[in-house]
Amino acid sequence: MTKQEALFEYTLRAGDDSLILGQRLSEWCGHGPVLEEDIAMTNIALDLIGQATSLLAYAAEVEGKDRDEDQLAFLRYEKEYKNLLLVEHPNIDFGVTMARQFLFDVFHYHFFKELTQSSDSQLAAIAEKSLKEVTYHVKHSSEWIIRLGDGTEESHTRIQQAVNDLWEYTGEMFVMDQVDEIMIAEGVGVDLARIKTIWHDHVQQVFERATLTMPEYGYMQLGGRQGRHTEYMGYLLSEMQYMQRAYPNMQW
Amino acid sequence: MTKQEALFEYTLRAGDDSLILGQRLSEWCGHGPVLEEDIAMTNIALDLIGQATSLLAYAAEVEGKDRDEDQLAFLRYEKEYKNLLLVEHPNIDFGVTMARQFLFDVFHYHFFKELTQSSDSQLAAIAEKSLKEVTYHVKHSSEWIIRLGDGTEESHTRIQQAVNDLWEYTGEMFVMDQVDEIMIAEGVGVDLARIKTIWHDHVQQVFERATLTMPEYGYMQLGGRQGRHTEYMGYLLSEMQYMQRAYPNMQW
Amino acid sequence: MSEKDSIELQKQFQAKIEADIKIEPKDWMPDDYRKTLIRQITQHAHSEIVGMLPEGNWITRAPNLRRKAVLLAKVQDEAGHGLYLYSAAETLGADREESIDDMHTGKAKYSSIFNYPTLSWADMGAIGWLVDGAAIMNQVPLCRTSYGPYARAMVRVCKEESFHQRQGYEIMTTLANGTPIQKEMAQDALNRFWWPALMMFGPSDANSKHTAQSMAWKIKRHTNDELRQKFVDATVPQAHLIGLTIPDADLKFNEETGHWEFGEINWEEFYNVIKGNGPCNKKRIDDRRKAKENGMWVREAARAYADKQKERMKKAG
Amino acid sequence: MSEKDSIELQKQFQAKIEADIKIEPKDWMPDDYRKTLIRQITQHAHSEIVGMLPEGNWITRAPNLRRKAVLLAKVQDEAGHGLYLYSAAETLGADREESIDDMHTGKAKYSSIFNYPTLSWADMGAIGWLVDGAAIMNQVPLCRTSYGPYARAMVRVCKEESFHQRQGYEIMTTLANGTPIQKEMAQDALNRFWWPALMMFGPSDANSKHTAQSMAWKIKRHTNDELRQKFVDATVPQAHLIGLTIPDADLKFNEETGHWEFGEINWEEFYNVIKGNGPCNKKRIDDRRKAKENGMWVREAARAYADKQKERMKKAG
Repeated sequence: MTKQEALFEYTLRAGDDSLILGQRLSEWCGHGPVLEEDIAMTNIALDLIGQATSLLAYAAEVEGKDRDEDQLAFLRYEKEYKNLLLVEHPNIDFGVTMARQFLFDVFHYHFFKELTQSSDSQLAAIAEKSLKEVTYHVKHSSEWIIRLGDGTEESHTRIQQAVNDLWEYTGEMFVMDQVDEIMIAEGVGVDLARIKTIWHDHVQQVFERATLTMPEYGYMQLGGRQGRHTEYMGYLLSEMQYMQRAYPNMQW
Repeated sequence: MTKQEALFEYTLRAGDDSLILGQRLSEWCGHGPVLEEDIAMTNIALDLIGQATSLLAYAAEVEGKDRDEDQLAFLRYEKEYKNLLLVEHPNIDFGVTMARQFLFDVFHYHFFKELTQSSDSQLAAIAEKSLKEVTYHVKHSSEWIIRLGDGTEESHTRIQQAVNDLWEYTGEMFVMDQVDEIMIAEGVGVDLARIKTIWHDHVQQVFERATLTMPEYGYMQLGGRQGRHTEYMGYLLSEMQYMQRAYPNMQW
Repeated sequence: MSEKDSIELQKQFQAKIEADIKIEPKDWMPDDYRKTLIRQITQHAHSEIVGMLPEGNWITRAPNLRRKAVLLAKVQDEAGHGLYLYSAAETLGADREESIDDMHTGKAKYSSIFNYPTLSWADMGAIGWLVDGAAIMNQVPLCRTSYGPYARAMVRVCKEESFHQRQGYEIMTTLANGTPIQKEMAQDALNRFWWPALMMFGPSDANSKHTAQSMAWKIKRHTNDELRQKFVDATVPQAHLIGLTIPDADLKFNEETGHWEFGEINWEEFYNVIKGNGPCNKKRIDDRRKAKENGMWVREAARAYADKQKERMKKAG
Repeated sequence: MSEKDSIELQKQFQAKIEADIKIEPKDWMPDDYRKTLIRQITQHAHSEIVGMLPEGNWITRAPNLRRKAVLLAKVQDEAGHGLYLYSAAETLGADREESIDDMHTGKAKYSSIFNYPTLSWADMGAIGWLVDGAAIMNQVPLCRTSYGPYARAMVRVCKEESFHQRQGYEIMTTLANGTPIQKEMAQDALNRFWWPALMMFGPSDANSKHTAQSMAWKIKRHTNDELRQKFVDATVPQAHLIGLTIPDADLKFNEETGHWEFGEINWEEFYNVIKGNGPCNKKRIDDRRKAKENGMWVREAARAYADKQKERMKKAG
């Protein structure tokens, strides 16, 4: 694998995380539990779609095959999407949505924080801009984890269950392969092993304030980074890609 | 409008009713309230997809534009589908599904019964075959309407509500336009005005046994026959068409 | 309060109105003025909130990343408008949750335009161009409405709406200049939204029961028919510019008056949709009600947590 | 019953088994035989029911009308198999709803293969070809199993399964002969389902705790490893025939034995999926449990109606 190939893949993965989570969040639009949350979730979705746009545009540039960010976002087959399984998980309810968001936001925050130090100036610049956004995302989802965890008995039970159910998808955030190794060696990428510890402590701190129990580290589901997704992904894509698939080669 | 155009449109409408209702029913697969119902609903879906196949194949033949039944089923734009709004209504729960099924089945039964007399031998043959299937469909859904209506207090409330909610979509079954007029004049089509009375009496009889109240005839939603659908239709199509859209011009 | 005092207050109030001095929350105001304002402002707020749904319907299917982002931003703005407007209504003593419940039970209205479905991507263009366009015609005069908080909210709302209107027109322009299938999509959206947009200005003046009093109070500053004409005059040339046809066989330009004369509005449809028979009335209210019900446990948790925190603060001294 | 009688019955029972005379529901049978059968038959029934989900996942997205119909028919058959099998288990005194609850709580198992996701249309081919293929290898001998109702149910099941297997292989053949992207889709499905299909035969004989007793009772008639080898020998040439590659670097044909030798199975994965850690364990059980919960009011209504009808009959008398 060349450096260029690794950089393409690396950027794609980050872009797909933002894209797919942004897509999921935007399903909430107009259905939030309170108007302020409709605004907040839409805002976060907007940030994520913005990040996806920058990252996929850069990935397309690195690839050099004359594709653009929209072709990457809308015209790949399922196997070619490289996002974490966590972010494609369906919304289910506000508790699951916030648990998914929080577990990912903490990762996203520390990932981008490290990435601002990247030797790749484009990635560093995208990370710099994204970090500001993600700082707000973590704050927002942490507050909800605390509110729901330390709220009513019902909300405590529901958010604890949501965290337990999603836990098996968190391990994938820290798995490194050849792509990561090349990127780290080049000073471009982030050492996920280091982030794992930081993530753990950060999550634990919030859980403590939320009176939530940290689940045990059991078997972890993998596959997203290799394009092996959950059964939810196909439905998400058929909806997201519909216009580009049904009306090919048009400007919008 | 030529006779051929009217016949195409007429056959398409009937084909789309079966196709879209078959698609909706098949979403239940593996999620029914009891195993016997999983079998029954899958069976009915299968009948409907079979009818759609015959009708769309015939429509394609009448059209003479070198399209086949699969192209008609999977590669039209939303505006070009001519099914009743009723059949695209989402499943919601078993009550809504059975209410939708029953209201349509009674129509379908009397429609095909009349259509067996069509001067168009192909339509008459399809109607003959379909009538046998639809006879079972009406029996099945009528029994459920009665069971749910005359079952528990909860089931009575739920099925009555489902009927009330869907009622505004029943008027469309009996609206006739130029297509119907040409087809009736040619001895091909069915006089929907006559079916309307028969439908009403049939539905009322079952509702009486089910201890359900016949809703009042108020404002009726129209549009399906002109290709103006509900907001549910786009999602149904993006899922149903996905393979044909994402992998164009392939054999499966 | 004596009758004399009341007459005096009434006089002072009307004098302020005449002098274009804004009425503020703490000022005395006639009960009917307050009620009329609460009705109008919450109705407007409900419209913003319900209005998120038809557009929200296309966010997950937006055809490219830029359009997806712009649509998200637009819907977010609408939620924001809902917030300012509920806040403005609260300065008059209205309760947000009660007002929302009134909408869910059908006691309070929202703009009927949102009871039409969004059936294609072009509808995102048509809504921005026509619906926001019509809304601006209605709302720009409200920036000078007599009640201060409402007028100030409207300044912000109008600024954003006119941005949305331009974005909508730009979507339509792109489609109209696109492939034949895209142009047809745009025309179809215009066909479906044109008449409902004209209906947004409300019944014709002859049948408008609130207009006279609202104009005397300077809550309203133009009649429905005046605004409707203004909208038609502004919009018809925009359609022509991008090669779309207004779906009105009677439409013609009157050289003398300088106005576009248009055909008869189908008022039966208008009243039908208001009465609840539009294609999406039930769906819209169901969706909003379900959002409220599904969010109940979340709001309860937030309240319980806030109470606990207050208690802890108190204990901590 | 005296100890002597019991020994006598036991002897008669074993004699029937030896003579290949079927055991019928009213015959005496050892408790452990009954329990083993109930466990095995309900597990098989659960597998049919859970097995509807991964395939049901592609019905709404089947690429053409014929494939949609065939897939619907297949899933309907599976529900039917579930029904016969629960009925066979009921002849042994098992309760269908209790058995189902046992599966929902994890007390009873179903075939682990269904804990893998179906990620592309080709998976409908792979499941038919490999999963039904492996199932047939397991099940054909069960048509001669010692318990009558089970053996008879299996005759019908096997006939339909072998039809499904051919349909699955035909899907794979079509894809393998299709465009490069279709061939890749087929290969990817084979890659994902090959090893899980081999695991369907259960642990290797050395580690199989039930095999010896089940074989003595003629419930089971071949060991896991025998059946697995038979499956590999049958399937490898089928893959080669359509130009697909078995994802096993160690695979090679042994000219002497006439068997295809294959690589080491990842038993860690096998036990992990059984323990509940497969990609879809949670989803499958959640889906089934939700179906049961959401159907509660329907089943209650059906029961209430049936009771009323009985009452009415009695009165009419």
